[in-house]
Amino acid sequence: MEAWILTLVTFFPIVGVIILLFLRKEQETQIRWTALLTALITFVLSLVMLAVFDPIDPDLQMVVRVPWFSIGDLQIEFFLGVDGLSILLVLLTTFLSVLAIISTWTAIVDRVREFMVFFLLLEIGMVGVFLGMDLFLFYIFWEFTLVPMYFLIGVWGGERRMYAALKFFLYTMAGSILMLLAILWLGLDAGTFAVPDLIEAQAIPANLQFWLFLAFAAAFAIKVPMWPLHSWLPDAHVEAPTAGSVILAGVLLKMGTYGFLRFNLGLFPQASVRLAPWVALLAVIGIIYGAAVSYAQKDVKKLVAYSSVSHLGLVMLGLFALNLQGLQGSILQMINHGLSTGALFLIVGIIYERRHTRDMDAFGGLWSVMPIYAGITLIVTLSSLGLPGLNGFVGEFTVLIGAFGSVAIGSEWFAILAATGIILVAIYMLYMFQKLFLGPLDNDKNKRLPDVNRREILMLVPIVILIFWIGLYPRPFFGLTEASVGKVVELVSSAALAMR
Amino acid sequence: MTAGTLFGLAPLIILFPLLGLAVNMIAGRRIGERGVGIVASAAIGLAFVIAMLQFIALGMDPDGATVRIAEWIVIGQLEIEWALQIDSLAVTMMLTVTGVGGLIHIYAIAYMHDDVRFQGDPSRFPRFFVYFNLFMAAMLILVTGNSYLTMFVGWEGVGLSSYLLISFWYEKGEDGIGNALAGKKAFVVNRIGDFGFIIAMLVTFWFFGTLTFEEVFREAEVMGTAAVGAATVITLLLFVGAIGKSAQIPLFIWLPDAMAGPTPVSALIHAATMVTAGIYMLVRNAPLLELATVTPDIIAIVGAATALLAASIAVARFDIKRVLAYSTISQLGFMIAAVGIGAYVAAIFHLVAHAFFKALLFLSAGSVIQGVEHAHHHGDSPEEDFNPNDMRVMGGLRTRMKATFWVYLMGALALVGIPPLVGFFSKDEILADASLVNPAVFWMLVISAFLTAFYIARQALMVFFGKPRSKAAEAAKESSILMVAPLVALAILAVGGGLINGPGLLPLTHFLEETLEDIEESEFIAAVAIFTTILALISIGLAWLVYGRRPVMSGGTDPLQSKLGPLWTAIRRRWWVDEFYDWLIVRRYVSLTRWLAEVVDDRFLHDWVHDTVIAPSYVRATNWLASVVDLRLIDRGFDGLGAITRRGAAGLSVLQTGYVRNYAVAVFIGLVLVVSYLLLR
Amino acid sequence: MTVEFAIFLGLSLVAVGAAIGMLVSRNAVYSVLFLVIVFLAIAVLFLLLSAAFIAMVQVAVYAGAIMILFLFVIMLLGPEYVESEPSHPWQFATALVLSFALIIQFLIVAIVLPGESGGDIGEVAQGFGSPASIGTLLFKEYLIPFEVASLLLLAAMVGAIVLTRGEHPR
Amino acid sequence: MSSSDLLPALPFLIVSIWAILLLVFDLFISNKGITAILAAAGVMGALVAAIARFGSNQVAFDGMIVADGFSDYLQIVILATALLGVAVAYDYLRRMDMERGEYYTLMLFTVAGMLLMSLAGDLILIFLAIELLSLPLYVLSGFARPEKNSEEAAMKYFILGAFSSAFLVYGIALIFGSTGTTNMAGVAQSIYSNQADLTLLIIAIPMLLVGLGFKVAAVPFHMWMPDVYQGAPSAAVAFMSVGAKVAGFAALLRIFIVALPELAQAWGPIVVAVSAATMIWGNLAAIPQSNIKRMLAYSSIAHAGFILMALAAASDAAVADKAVSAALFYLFAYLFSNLGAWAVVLALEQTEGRGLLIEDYAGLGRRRPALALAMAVFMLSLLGIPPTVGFIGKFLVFGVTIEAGLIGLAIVGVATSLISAYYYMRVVVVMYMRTGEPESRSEGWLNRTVGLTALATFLLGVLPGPILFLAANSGFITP
Amino acid sequence: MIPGVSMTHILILSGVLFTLGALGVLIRRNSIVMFMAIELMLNAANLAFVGFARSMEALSGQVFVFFVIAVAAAEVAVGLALIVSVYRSRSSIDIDKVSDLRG
Repeated sequence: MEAWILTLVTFFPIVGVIILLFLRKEQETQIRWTALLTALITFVLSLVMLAVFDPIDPDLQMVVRVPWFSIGDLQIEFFLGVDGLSILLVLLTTFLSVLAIISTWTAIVDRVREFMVFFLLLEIGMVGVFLGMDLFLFYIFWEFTLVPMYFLIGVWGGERRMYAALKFFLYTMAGSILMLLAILWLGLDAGTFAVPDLIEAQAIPANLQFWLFLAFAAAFAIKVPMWPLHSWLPDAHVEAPTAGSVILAGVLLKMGTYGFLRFNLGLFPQASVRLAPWVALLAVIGIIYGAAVSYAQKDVKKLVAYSSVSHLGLVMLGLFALNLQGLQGSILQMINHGLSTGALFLIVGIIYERRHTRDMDAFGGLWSVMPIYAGITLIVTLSSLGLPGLNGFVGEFTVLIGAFGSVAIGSEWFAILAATGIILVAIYMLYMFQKLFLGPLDNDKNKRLPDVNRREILMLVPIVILIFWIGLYPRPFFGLTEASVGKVVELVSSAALAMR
Repeated sequence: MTAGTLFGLAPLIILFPLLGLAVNMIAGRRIGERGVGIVASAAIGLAFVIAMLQFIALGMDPDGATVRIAEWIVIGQLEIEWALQIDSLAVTMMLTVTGVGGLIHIYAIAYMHDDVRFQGDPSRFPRFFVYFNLFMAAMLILVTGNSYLTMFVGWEGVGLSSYLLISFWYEKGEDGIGNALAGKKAFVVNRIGDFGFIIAMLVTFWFFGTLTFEEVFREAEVMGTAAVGAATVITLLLFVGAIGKSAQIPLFIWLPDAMAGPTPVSALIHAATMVTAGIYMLVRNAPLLELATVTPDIIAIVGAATALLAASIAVARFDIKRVLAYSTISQLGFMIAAVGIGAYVAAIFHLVAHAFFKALLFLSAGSVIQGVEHAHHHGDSPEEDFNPNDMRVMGGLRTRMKATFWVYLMGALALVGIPPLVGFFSKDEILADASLVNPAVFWMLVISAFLTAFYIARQALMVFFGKPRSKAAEAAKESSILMVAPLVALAILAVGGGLINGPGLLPLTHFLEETLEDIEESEFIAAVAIFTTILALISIGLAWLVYGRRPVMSGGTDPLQSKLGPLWTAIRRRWWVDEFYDWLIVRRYVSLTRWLAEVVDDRFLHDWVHDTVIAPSYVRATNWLASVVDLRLIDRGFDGLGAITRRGAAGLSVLQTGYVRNYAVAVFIGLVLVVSYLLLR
Repeated sequence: MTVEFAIFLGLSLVAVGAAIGMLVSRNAVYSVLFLVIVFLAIAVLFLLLSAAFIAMVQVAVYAGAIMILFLFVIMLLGPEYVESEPSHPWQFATALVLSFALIIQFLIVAIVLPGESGGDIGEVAQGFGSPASIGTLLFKEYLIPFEVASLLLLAAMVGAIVLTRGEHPR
Repeated sequence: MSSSDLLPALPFLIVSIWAILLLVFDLFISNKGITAILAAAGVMGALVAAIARFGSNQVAFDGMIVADGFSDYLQIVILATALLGVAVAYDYLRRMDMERGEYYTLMLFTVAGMLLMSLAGDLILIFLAIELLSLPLYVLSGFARPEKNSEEAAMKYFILGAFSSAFLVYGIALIFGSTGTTNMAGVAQSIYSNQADLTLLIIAIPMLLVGLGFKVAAVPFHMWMPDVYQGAPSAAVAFMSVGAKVAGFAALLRIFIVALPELAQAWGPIVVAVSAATMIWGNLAAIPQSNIKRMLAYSSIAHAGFILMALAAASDAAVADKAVSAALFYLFAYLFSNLGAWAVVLALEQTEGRGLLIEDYAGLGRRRPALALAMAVFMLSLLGIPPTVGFIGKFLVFGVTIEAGLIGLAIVGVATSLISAYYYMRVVVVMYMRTGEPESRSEGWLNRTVGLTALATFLLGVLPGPILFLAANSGFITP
Repeated sequence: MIPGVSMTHILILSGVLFTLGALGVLIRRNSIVMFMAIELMLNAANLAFVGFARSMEALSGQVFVFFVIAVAAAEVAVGLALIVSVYRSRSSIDIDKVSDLRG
């Protein structure tokens, strides 16, 4: 059984896809339910994985490792495995997928079947990215996620969807092909693509690490996106349908940070140590820049999109603090961002579905017509501006602690500058909340808006629960990651010692 | 019943408000206003009981205890848990908060009953008490937290609830958004302080390796002089936090706006409790302050300066609540200054005293306002733009609202510091210490004390004496008993509160000694006491000369205006601080973000880099721009596509002439090139 | 300068001259005739290089059959004067330049040609290049190419038919 | 020769004999559909023969025929292509009103030529094979006559083809002059033993490059391709776009790797340059195309560039074998993705060349979901996005390039394949994201072809193992 | 025995002829003449073959010439047929008129 779990978690959506292909496109209800059930079962399967997972063990677990095919003497394996670094992200993926599908219930009416097919394919790709432990396999999943996302944006997106879709495609592909070269080099050099073996070997000379690091970073930094490579993000987000944005912000961006965590830190520890200050610099710029730019937006979705730039800057800062607190914090922060930003996009989607505009000037005073909606939004907003007791703060604070004392980054000022983010984030988040919910209810179009219905509450409440849970008792989450993170930190610090 | 078990009950003090909050949130609409009020007040009442129990427990076991609930953030060396620290300082705060808070809750039941109707949305009644309980919970976390971080939870929590309560009538205020903006202002300004707090925590952790108070202080003690530098930095940063929360220079601007909240809010949050959190936090860190070098002086100066500035501004307010707001700021300045000069007990004592009389003043002000507003609403011809807060429309309420008048008087005298009221002892203690430690601070405080007496007298005269200056004022009636009862209770406290730390026995001092080691007993200096009292009386007399005989007409100018001239304008315009900030910071930031977003991001990164750097470099190679353009075209249809892209790709298309012989030439060229390469290598 | 060389030189001059003539003559018919001259000259060179059989084939197939075919086609289509100035400017110039370049390269290579392949041509065995020797070769080592050649001609035939036969009824 | 010599050449013999027979049968067959089926049968037979004899290395006809893994593998590819070629032509010819038996006969002739290309161990045979595959192709290009474009295509193809093969002949002549033999093994031998006269090769190698580069359309010998592909009947193009390329590479690889390995450092840089130029030119020029046939033509030029990367890598003796198998796999991948794409083109083509603009594909995603999906798969595969066979191909090619230390070339490769994303994805954009009412045919064999190729494109992307194994064990005989 | 005549001479001659042929293809617009030029190139090749065959006494060179001639014949068959059919539809043998496909 154990051996099968990961395979199932990754590929179960295929079942749904196949069923969908047999449904007639008129049977929209059945189609929706099939997709939803598929996602749900996948989520349950990932919970099984969680149950089997042993948090004490820092190494890969539930490993599936079978030879796939070989190129000459170079063996390529079908190699899945999960450890502390990835398990939370897998859970996040399966979890958000369910919610995202619920969100499409009434939002997607055109070509529902195709939508769901692409969505489930996307889920396969995302989970695969987090579980694939053979560089080749990883790369396949990595590239594969492009395609369905491309369609989700391009077919079901907004006005300039094709522009956004192609921009998204080209940007991300531009990064990943450089990574492909680096991957090839690694594989040919070491004779294997298996990540653990490569990490074990640590055979790459420092100066080469530098270039390979950059090659990988190219792919990941665009995905994250790190300043100044973020310009594809707002377009993609604004044009994408709600479900798309949720997944894009919730999971796809994390693929970038995860990549840094697993590959750059693991494979090129010395380069990581050397480059930490520079990454930190970009991260800090991103934090402040993103926060500042969000404040100037008129379009809610754009505001949230830029806020992602800011939040992920914090994640990157934590990663390259290269110490326990930093790493733990940034992993948790990935989850937090996934939850709260995901929720924010769901929320924007709800109002967009009702009013078909995202221009904040068109709203105001919604609180009195949609109190429940307002309440939930308030909680999510607070979580995203890092109110203690909610999830955002825990991640934020630990990351700051880590960054402040980080040897690798080498200066407290990065952390201090990053901390100014907590002021700026308050400014734009409250600005958004005020524009939407406070002030007089003067726009007639808003006077008779219905409050959130059962379905929408159903899809938001789980997130709210998690927001509180992580905020008040994050122990379980940290517990899952700490062993593996400890291992990474050891690795990096020993590399740092080797450099002196 | 042993102390241990009693301490074990401590978490309930937070739990009860949370319960009340939950009940009201879920069932608020069903159980009706009365129910909601009872639930909320009961929650606080029970909390008060718990606080008492803790007090008793401390009696049995003076060392107090740390009550652990669960671990929170544990990463490597970083170990933070949800835990309450029960010691005399915390308990003092618990008692004050729950006590005063409870009274205000009761008062609020009646007050809000009318208020929601005046504002025209009764459905919001439960929400108010939800927020109120939320605030209490947060405040109690703040005072009981055993580590910086847990304290910070409460710290931000009270900030949040203050935000929610200030913008409670979010559709009211200037152009319907005023209140919301006031709330946002409060939160953001506080965040600036929190920034300092967070950095302070970062430094603390990496210097002392822990964040719990006990351990940090133990470490600091062990290190002794080695920790001086760190202590200075940390306390300075913490003081930034205090500046934000306790509305000191330069961040006091948010507090007056905060008066947008309903009056009980002003009383509870922006007078009695939350704003004093900064003082509490500093006193909590007394051990570090003792070590630190520069910090105490800075704190003292800032505090005194604030006291002076705010008092001066208060003189020129016409809004009954704004006067009290600035008075609050100035009183907070007193406490901060006290902390600065090392008079921790005095600070706490004044904090408690202030909680009593300032709450009292606010609540009676509220009662006045509602009295007037009532009359206004039931009056035959309610004029437009009638502001029930404007003192110029009041007057002569002495006879119409007797109870209110008397309790208000008690409060006012307590504030002025007329013996034997509480204010006398508390303020005098501070002045006495100041006179010994730091003359500059002492004189600043004395002057502000003088001004205090003046403006409060001015208020009293304008509101209660002379003739009614509006129909509403004439028709004003005494408020309901439910509102008056708490007033009376507070009045008693304001009068007899002095006993808490009366000279001679100094119970509070001895009580706090358990927590704050080696604090010198502040001795009573008769000279100072007499001097200040006389000074106060003089200024009251002055006030009577100015306002007593010829009261200000409604909408009329203030007699002082002519006497003070430009000075008046300055204080009237609040020394232009708000304008300055608006000009210096707000506008700058807004334009900066605009610039970043529109110029840098949109035009530059988006269009310039993407469409001008990347794009043409592609064009040069691949007519990329054309492709972008034609992407945009895809929407409109491929009609223009062919043309545009062809134009772009002319570079290569031209070569593809369609003439066989040209192709042959290409082949030939290839051949010749390759041959020459081979010949030349 | 031996006799043979003189002959060689003469033939070369004829060949080259005729080739140039073919290029420049505006009338296609003249071009054909010039080309025939080239072929004949080359045929003689073949004889000189003791390739009797090939020389024969050259005359028969090339100068004979193929060229006649050309003539037929030209006659069929009518002697058309296609103005010879290039329709696009650079064509002619580039062509000349390139040709010069190539010739230069040929010269370089030919001059630096080392002795064993560049030196005088020696004697060969009797019957070298005789039909018999070629024939045996064709039907032994070169059987497959031979068959392929036949296949090729067949394919060409079919192709020619497909291309020339009257319009397919539509 | 002996009877044992016949076996290695069996597939070739079957096809050529069958071609002659079919020529005769065709006279008596009125329903040309039957001719098609017969042709397919012949090809099938040859395919069986090829598969049957896979893995046994033999040299026959005094080294004229070299039947090794390499040739067997390519024969299978070619024959598979031929089968699909017949399948796509079946209804197309009828629809386009150009159904004649000769089409299939000529196809069999070129197939014979292609097979011979892969088998040839002697330059003479290479030359003849090229002609044998080219002449019928010229005719097939003009098969739609008197349709002007078709004739023009044939004309251009012919003139340039003859021109370049003249270069080839001269190149062979010089090789002969330098080494005294035309047998590749012999050539290698004499170069190895320093009996060869290298100066002659200075001109010989470029001339060979011209002759063969023309067939595989390597820059700058590629310019015929867009015009020909646009003008020629799509069915013929579908077939030759793969077949001719495969044959061309068969010769190219064999000559350079078997006959001239000693001179690798001489031709290596040239191939690098040519391959880079080909990738850049092909991918750039494809972008502005609005006619899908032209676009695919340029794309196939670009792919020639990618395969040439492998040849360039092969100039490093250490990775030569890997490089060859990479190229072989790439050809297989190319077969399915490209032929499939062309099949879709056929499905949308209307008479008088309508339905060939990319914009005519608007709304295909709604109208023919399956067809559009297949097209998307082909596009992704040509672009090299996993999990398609195209990605594996690129992966291998880049791999060997890097292993040979040609990082620069590899970077050009990835950069250009990024550029290619633009025009491939544009087709997808149009199909799915624009509304329109495309006219399209749904014909049995066409649909089956599309389905089969799409399936293969995907499955081989997921499980490339078998083919990889085949390709890895399809080396040359090392004499 | 042909004293005085070296392989070099022959090579130069054939090279010149070959180049002239190529030149012809480039500069003539009359498709038939272009075609003839190609024949000339082939002949140049043949000359080289025969020369090499003679100089190194390898008969296979001459055999090769045989095949080249055969191929030439085949090409001519197809080529002329093409020219004819093009002439039918365009009533011209000017190659530059055959240039509709471009871009």
